[in-house]
Amino acid sequence: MPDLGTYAVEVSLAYGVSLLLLVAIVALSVAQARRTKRLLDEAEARWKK
Amino acid sequence: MMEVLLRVADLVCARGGLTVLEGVSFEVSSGSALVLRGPNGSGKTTLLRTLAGLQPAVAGKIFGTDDAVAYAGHADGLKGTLSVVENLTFWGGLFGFGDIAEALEAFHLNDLAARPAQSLSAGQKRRLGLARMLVTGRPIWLLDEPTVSLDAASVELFGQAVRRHLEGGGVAVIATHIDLGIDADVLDLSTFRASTPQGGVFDEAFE
Amino acid sequence: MSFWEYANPRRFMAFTDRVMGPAFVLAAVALSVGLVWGFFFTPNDFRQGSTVKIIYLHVPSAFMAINIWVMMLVTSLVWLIRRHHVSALAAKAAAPVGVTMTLIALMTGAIWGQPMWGTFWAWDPRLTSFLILFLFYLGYMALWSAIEDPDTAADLTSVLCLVGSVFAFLSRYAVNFWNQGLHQGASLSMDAEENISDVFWFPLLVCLAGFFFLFLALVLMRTRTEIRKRRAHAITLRERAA
Amino acid sequence: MKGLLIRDLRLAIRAGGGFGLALAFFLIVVILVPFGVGPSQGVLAPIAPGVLWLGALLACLLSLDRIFATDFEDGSLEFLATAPVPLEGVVAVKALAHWVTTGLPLTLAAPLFGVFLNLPAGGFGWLVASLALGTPALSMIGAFGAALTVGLKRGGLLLSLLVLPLYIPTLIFGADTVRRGVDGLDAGTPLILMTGITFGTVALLPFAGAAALRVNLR
Repeated sequence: MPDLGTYAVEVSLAYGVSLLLLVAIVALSVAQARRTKRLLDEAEARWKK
Repeated sequence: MMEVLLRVADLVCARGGLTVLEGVSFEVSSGSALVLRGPNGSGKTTLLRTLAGLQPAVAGKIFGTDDAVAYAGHADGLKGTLSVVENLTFWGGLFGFGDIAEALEAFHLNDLAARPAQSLSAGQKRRLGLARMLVTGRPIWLLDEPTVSLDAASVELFGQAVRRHLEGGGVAVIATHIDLGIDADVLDLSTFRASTPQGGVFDEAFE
Repeated sequence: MSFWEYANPRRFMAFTDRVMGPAFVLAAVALSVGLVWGFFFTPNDFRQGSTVKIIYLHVPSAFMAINIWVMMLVTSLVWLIRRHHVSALAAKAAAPVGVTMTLIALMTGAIWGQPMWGTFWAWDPRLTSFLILFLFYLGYMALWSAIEDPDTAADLTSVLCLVGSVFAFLSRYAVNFWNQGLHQGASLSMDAEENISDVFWFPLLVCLAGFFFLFLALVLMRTRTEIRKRRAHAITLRERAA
Repeated sequence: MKGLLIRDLRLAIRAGGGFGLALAFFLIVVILVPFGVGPSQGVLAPIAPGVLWLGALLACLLSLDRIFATDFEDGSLEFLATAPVPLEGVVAVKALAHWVTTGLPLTLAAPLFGVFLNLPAGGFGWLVASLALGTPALSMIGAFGAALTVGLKRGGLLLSLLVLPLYIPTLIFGADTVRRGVDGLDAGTPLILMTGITFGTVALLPFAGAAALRVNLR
């Protein structure tokens, strides 16, 4: 582990929250993509019948 | 042959992204009227708004409507705190058409002239709303269900006003279900219902 | 096959099917390599100590926050001029990613500046302009969600994006003018990357690439989701009409 | 177009709310500040320029959503759209009518309210000048925002979220003009910059506003 010195808390906080936000936006996008795809497949199935 | 004031060639209109009418073509020559018929939702209002230029047509051509149209929708466009005269004078001034006496006379509004519009009954407000058409001096009238909340006497008044407008060489396209006592050819919009109402680009399936 | 062919949803979906996977992989690789390299294998700065490591997050996210708004501006123009639905939906899809990048930039900037300013927020002109950009993103997304009809929403948000860009630009310089009065500029100005030696520079470039590919992958996925939403919406409309 | 302005002003007077509402709100905001930050002159004087400008800005914001909403609801906007009058002109006249009923009275009343906040003597002239040249921009940007959100549900709330960020440059330069005027520094620069923004908005935003109106009338 690198010697973060006196600002260890700040640097790790910055990295922690940033990665959290990145993971959040990716997770949100993937979830929305899946839900919409499912809804579309259902709608198309209904429409083709 | 009377001069054709309004011509529409295979017009396509949409509402909320869905095509409602397609292939609409007709001509209205000066001095004649056209009544639009069809069940609710068949696109009467959509067609009138497209003719009035409030809504762009999806396809097709409209001739004769630039600066020549007066459109009366369901709302009367009146300001409650202004008097009858003030309302009419405002609209007259905006359309560059001076006298409002003829409009007041045509709809028997003379005795209500000084009253604020908010104190009028629904029927009187509707008469004032229609009186606005006279004040615009525009040849083409587009009227959407004009006789709503009008009693028989007022409907007769309205019929006379339209007849006088036609005699003066004007044109009227009216969406209505009741007979106005004027000879007008009828256009049934259900014949122009969009066969497969496409939603445009998002229509083909691509899964 | 001109570029505008991809404006057709069907072709866009087919094309992005092949591109999205690799984009995510590239993003993951570049991000992990860049961040690990920057975090573990670069020395601390003699003046700032280890807080210099924050540039690997702050500079790329700040860079992306601004450029995503520019991308939204371009796609809004394309929608207004050529009426390509995919372009308007791409703008709508990019906004949440832009807001996330702005948040990261704000947060890392505040933490990075803290040792120097003594407080987490000292209204530094550059950071403040990101706060303003954040407000513009919020307004843009709020307008999208407030309108039902998709075409009306696309038109109005495009107009807002155009006008908003002019005012965002004006705010950027108004903030500089306004802050001169308070205290002289921060000793280490935010655009530290000018005076960065090579050892910091390369990992930063890799991180920048990582953030860019992440944005690309996310906006492609979100645009596809918007297209599917529009498709489902079109179907329900036709069911109601039939 | 003149007829439209006269009609709107007459409506504002008849409705009674027009002039008084914005002024009353501005007065209340200014009076509330000392209760919040304490009455001591040492505290009030330095923040007086900013508070006066913020009060004027929020007072303008208050009456924005009525600019097009009433005409949209009663059908006048549709009739205006088919009238031989450019929609851009309608947006400009509506902004002007809003300015006359809110911006102008605020500018005239500001010095009086400045007294409440112990605004130093040097600031009064600059306060009136900056408000006189700045509030037209607030009305024009507001009219654009109103055109964007006319017809939307909960449009009023959304309107402030859209319009406030657009007010930032005008607010910064306006308040800075008064602050520099108070300190005796050269207040001309921020005033000129703000006036430039005002001319820019008055010249360009009617087109954006008209485009938004056309979309909302569809």
